[in-house]
Amino acid sequence: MKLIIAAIKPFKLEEVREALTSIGVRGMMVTEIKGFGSQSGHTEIYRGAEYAVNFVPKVKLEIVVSDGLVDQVLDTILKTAKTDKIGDGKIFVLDVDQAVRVRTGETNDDAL
Amino acid sequence: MKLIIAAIKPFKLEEVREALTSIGVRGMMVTEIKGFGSQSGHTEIYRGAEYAVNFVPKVKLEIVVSDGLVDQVLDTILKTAKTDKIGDGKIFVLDVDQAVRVRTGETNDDAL
Amino acid sequence: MKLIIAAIKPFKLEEVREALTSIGVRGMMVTEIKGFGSQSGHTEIYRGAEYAVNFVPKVKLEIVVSDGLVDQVLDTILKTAKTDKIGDGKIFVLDVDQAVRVRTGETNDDAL
Amino acid sequence: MANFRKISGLAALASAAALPALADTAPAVANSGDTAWMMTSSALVLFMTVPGLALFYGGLVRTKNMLSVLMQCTLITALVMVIWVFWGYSMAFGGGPSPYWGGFGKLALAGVTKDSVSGTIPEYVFSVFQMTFAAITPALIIGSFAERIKFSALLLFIALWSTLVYFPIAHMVWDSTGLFFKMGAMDFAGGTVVHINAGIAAFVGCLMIGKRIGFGKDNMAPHSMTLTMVGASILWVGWFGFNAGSALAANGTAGLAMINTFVATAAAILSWSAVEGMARGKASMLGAASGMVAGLVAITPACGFVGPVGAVVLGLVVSPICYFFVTTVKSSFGYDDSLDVFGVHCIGGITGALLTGIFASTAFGGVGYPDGQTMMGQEIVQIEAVLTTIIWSGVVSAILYKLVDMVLGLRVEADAEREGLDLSSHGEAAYHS
Amino acid sequence: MANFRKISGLAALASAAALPALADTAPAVANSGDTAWMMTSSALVLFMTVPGLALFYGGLVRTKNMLSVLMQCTLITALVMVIWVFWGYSMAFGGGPSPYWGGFGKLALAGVTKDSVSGTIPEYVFSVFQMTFAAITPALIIGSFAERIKFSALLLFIALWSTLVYFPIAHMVWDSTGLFFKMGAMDFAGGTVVHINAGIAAFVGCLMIGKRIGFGKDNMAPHSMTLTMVGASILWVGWFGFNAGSALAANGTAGLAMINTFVATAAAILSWSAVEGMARGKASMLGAASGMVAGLVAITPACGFVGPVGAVVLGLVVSPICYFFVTTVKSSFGYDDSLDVFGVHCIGGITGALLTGIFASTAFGGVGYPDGQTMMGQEIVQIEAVLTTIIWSGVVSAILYKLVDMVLGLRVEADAEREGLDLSSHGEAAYHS
Amino acid sequence: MANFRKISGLAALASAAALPALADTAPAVANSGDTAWMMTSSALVLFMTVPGLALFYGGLVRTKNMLSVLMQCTLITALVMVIWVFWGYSMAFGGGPSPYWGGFGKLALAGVTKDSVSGTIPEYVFSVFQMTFAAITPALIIGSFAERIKFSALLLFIALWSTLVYFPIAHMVWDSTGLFFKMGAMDFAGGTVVHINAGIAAFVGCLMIGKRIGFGKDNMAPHSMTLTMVGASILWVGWFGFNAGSALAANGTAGLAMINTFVATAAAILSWSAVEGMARGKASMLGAASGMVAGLVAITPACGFVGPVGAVVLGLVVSPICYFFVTTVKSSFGYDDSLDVFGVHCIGGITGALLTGIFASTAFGGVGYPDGQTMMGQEIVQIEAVLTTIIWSGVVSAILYKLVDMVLGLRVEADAEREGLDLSSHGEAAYHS
Ligand SMILES: Nc1ncnc2c1ncn2[C@@H]1O[C@H](COP(=O)(O)OP(=O)(O)O)[C@@H](O)[C@H]1O
Ligand SMILES: Nc1ncnc2c1ncn2[C@@H]1O[C@H](COP(=O)(O)OP(=O)(O)O)[C@@H](O)[C@H]1O
Ligand SMILES: Nc1ncnc2c1ncn2[C@@H]1O[C@H](COP(=O)(O)OP(=O)(O)O)[C@@H](O)[C@H]1O
Repeated sequence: MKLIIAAIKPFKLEEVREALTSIGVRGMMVTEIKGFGSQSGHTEIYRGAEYAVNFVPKVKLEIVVSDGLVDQVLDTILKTAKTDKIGDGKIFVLDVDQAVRVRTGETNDDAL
Repeated sequence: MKLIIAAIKPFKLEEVREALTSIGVRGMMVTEIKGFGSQSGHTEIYRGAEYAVNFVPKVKLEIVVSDGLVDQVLDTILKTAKTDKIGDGKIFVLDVDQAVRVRTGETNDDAL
Repeated sequence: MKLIIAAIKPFKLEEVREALTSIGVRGMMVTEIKGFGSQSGHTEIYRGAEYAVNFVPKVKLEIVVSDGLVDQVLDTILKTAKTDKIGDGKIFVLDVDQAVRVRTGETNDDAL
Repeated sequence: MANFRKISGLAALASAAALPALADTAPAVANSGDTAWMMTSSALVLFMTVPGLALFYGGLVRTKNMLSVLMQCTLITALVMVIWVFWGYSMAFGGGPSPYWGGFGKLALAGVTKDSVSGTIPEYVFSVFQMTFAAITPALIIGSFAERIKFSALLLFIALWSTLVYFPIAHMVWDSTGLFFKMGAMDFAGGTVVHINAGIAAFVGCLMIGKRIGFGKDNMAPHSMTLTMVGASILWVGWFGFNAGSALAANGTAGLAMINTFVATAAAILSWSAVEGMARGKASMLGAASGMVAGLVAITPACGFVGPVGAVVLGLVVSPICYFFVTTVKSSFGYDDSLDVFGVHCIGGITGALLTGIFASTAFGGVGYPDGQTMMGQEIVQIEAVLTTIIWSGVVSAILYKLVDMVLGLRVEADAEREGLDLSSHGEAAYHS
Repeated sequence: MANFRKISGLAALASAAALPALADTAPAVANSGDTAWMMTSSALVLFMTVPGLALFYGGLVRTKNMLSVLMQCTLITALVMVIWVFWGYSMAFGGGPSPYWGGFGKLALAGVTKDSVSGTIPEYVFSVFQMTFAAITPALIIGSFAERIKFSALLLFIALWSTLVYFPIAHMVWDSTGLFFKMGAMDFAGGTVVHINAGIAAFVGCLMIGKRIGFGKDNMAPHSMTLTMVGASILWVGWFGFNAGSALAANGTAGLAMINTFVATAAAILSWSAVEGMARGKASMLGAASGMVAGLVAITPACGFVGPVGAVVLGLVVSPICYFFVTTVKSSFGYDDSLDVFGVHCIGGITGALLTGIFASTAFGGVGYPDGQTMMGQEIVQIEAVLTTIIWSGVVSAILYKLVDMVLGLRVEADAEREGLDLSSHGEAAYHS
Repeated sequence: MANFRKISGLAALASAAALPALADTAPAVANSGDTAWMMTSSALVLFMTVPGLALFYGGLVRTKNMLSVLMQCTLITALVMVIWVFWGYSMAFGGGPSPYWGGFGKLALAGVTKDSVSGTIPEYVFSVFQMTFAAITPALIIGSFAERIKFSALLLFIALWSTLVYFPIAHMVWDSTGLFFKMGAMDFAGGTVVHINAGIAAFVGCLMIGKRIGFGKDNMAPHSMTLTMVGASILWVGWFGFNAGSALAANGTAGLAMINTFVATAAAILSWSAVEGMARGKASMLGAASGMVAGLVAITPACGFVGPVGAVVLGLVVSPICYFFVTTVKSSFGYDDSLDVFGVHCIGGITGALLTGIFASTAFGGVGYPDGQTMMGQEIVQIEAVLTTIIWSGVVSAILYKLVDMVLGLRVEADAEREGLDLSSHGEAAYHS
């Protein structure tokens, strides 16, 4: 199994989730994060005090899938999250040792 | 060392944290996330506009423990987070290369 | 490539980010988390109801870097995030299989 | 309200002096200044309820139950106002001779026109002012069983409670044929009819409905102390309509009620904060807000009768008493009065009612007692009024809770409670990012 | 406002009676009670706009557009008030003989001093009261195209719209030489000039500006239903200034307007919640808040003419109608009236205007029609006034939108809309943690 | 307030005319309309402080310090009100002959009863109205050293400051035996005594307490611009009580003060937004809110003396001046006046005080000067009053800060500051999810 971590633009979340569901992904964890990268942030000025906000709002997806599904998931995210503008995001893949479903105690691929 | 990632129901957090403490876990990172899985979300209607909220509030625990503690941690989470209802959550285990404690510079098992 | 996960004190975020940028880190994901560790929380009392808040606000950084940069990143975080007080945080290093940049499809080190 | 006139003949002097001849010879015409003040006061009492009380209570619950509190306050207000027009006003002030209720003479405001005058103000304005009291009182109750009550059951309970508890007691206190009025009970702006009345109904309610799931274990800290502070402040501002408005005129008595409502509250804020500072080393915003409300509650019956220094003392005294109830007493007995309606409104109201009988003495700078009455005698009257209210409201409320429980069920399912009432009862969430 | 006097001679009775002799023999002096009430009313109407309306609308948009809504309400208020001083007051109430506008006789408030009196109040107070109406009306419009309008374009549009639509229609309705006034249209507090007028301009606006990006697809749930409820409550409280203030005096008519504003609103809250309860099984806070506003809108033209029971019926009726428009009609036609200005203000206003003509009948407890007028005759007048307003406001608004679009562009860039107007138009964020 | 009467004999005309004969022959009786307005005004000024000012300031600090700001406003209000009853009223208006203070004749409100009358209103109402001014003025100060002051030290400082600075200066300005009053200084509603006075004390405070940790480095953006806007709006609404209430009657002068308070503020909103639009391309909500407050501050001394067009000009002028101070001047000198009390209240107050002397001229549509006074002469008086206030308040404040620092320490520990005052000083958090 692999853990796929993807940072994407927030307004793409629904689209990506739907696309992933349609290829058989059955679960994920979604976190609102502040992204730092080549996409620059913005400046806010409050009565003369200037604050450079270097972070850009992003959404992080964490998805554990069986090895066989990894490429398809990558493809799907690449296609749906893309706007061709800077800041579209990154995807990382890590190895997962074990997975367990709390409710049933099922493990590994059965738990996904 | 292993990184244990668990998505659980928010109201179980305190119970799980206590149980883990009692078996010797000394640290963790807790994040509020939106979970997607077989547990379905809900629908909100605002003056006729219907919004399907597909995500369910969950809490994600990230715990790094020495290899010897992994099974006990899994067991403990499985036991305490369980309500036997859909959406109880998942646990994933990943391998960790290194760990360092910022304050002292201690590394690996000493850092946990 | 490695994924470096660091839990640090929130008010150190800007300093750490700047220091990392200066050694060539070009991206990261930042999440506000609740940390649990040896640093103790606080107690709030509301009209006689006492709530022990066991969690301390922390910021979690997730940074994927090429293998060559790992040590430098660790050093930099260790130096800048340190206040010598309890709760300064932890750093964990995990192995990353793949990385992809959504916008361009570039992979691995090119994607970082 | 009106009853301060009878009691001493002092209170209404200033305003009465303004139109003595007129009153007998010409048809009564409303005084524009008094009318202006009473319309302002009526708007202020609505402001107390929505959004004042709604925010004060709403800030204290968890995020997932915020809208349920706002909805309960809003719908109770709406429901009681419509009831008021049809039978509430009549049952309280319908002009009937009974000491217990006003009869059905003014159902649907029969006979009231824009030329009807009550005292020196249009009767519509009098009716509206009283209506706002009828709306806020039951809304106070919800705090004790917040986060677990079933919405439909609440509305049914309130419709019954207003009819069988509030209107009769309002009649007893404020109508010149009313029981307490005739006894000479001093309750300037409604310490008994509003605060003790709602407070005891709330207490019975939280006992009968039971504790929240997770009570004493989960973190149930207020989701927004900011909103609670805003709500408390709005209560304070609106309370001038409540208290000074109860003079039913813009005169010296209203001015006295106003200064007392300022300074008793200020004193109660200080003393709650001081007690907290001593007990736990820090004064909290919730403490200050609680002191604010406790002070307002305590000065309510007293505001037109005591002097400003007496009001300060009253304020200083009430906070420690309420503090003791919401901390020590509540935790010893273990009932789950979620937002401390009993500890603040009932106990604060009783404190105020009893001290009114003392500080009203001219010896303490008050306006004095009705002719022939002594401090001791007045205290007995005060106690009688308090006890009667507690018993009437307590018993009838218990019966009504039982009844509603049998018909609809008082409490939501455990899962709905855990998910939060906003989603489970109202299908929406208070906040989205 | 002023026109209720002419219509029946009834409304102003109480206040007029107070100074008949004086009025002829001595220079007019303001009545302190009426002045007190009208100053209070003016402050209340400002309160309705900032923060009332701003919060009601602001809570309904997404976080990223919160400040844009607050800014639009604030700057429109500021802009219209300055315009009012220079030419608005004169165009509406300048004393000219035209049925369509007031002329330039009072540009920059020429001739008005602190001793000038209008009716029983200082002319400054009359001018201020009217000014607050002029400010809130255009602010109502922004709800229909919230989350996408260009800020500079909006301000230009509003400056033109106030001048060419609001001031003339205000003159027509409330000045004794005005078109509708002479026709005998019954519009106590501005159902046509405020709500229908703004509602139709809003409708045209959202059609011409187009839908929001992601409309019907993205989750556009209100970012804070709490703030929306607070805003709606403030609207209710402030609306007493609006409606009862429109009596221009603190008298029985004001009292009637006040009780109606209470109970029609209460009834509309109940009926919106009931409809929702039946349609989707749950009553929502947004529903109750919508019912609140719908009830307030509907009672606005009627409040000084109908009786309290008529007001309750009016309130019960208006909510289902508006509900039908904001749900079924809007989704059938697919226009993106973001915050339902058309469905609530225009439709609610029309409902109120037409039912005023019916419930004003003494048969239904109302104050009756002008001498010689029948219910049918009055209804025709009401319809004429409504249609004239819809056409005038609709057509001129369309032209002005087009004009502003050509000059400045009405809409922000897609990226700016996606990022949110707070950052892209105002360079700040509403919340930081 | 009271002093406008003496200055020109113009201002009080309308109200005075109403009861000339009466005043000499019969015992004074309060006028119900004036009383209604002054009670409303008093409630409005409390509303300005809690929750108005508390939210305006609270929204501007970081989440972790929110409750500390709310607590400081609340406890200062409570503390000053209790002090007011015991010695404040007497020190300011005790009837003593000194130009510097009122003596001890009315300690604990000795001799004041509900039949006492001051002008045309009950003395209790006069006292209450003045009390609300005494409460808001010190609360203004806290903005300059927000996020780092020690709570106990603040309360001690305020108790001393009110006693040694506020009460004396209030006496000088508003009592007929007062220094500035006799000089003929024109300060209708308290530009000197409230805004310059608090502004300079705040300035001295932030210099003596020092900068916040992280100042100029950390992101200290407002945690809720929404709440700041709500607070500013409430300030505007409440300010009608402050300004129009300072006429102490519901008459034409109050009407003048009211219209000026509307339009100067509107103009200042526009000009601040315009300056920002030119300087950074975008108008921000914080800018509009700042302009709102700056306009209100500037019109405060002028509102009963200048005409509406003069008020608009005053509003247009004040914002760019304050903008220059809160941006350029503050950053050049590098002091940490957290919420710009100096830049907005002190500078705005000085601008208003000086321009009052000019725009009061009948040549500019104002009510004119006291008999025999010229514009130049008046300006000199204005400058004297401003300078005396700055020196008195500045010097005494500095001494008091020093004293309190020695006794209790003015500032919290660095760790407590970093954790936030809510947890470290009050043991609670503003928000929980
Ligand atoms: N090395 C990295 N490690 C972790 N996250 C990264 C890294 N680089 C980028 N990210 C995430 O991806 C997001 C998009 O990256 P950015 O460099 O802004 O745009 P692009 O991928 O189009 O070049 C960032 O906001 C950040 O959240
Ligand atoms: N494949 C997955 N990858 C990551 N997280 C998952 C995955 N599947 C489920 N989760 C997380 O676990 C939570 C519970 O899963 P769900 O499928 O709803 O219930 P259950 O585990 O009882 O079948 C989800 O809300 C999600 O946060
Ligand atoms: N075993 C662990 N797994 C994951 N996160 C940890 C672990 N131990 C500590 N942390 C994180 O590091 C933070 C600091 O740790 P703590 O034990 O409080 O202080 P210190 O590192 O100075 O001993 C914690 O708040 C938590 O977020």
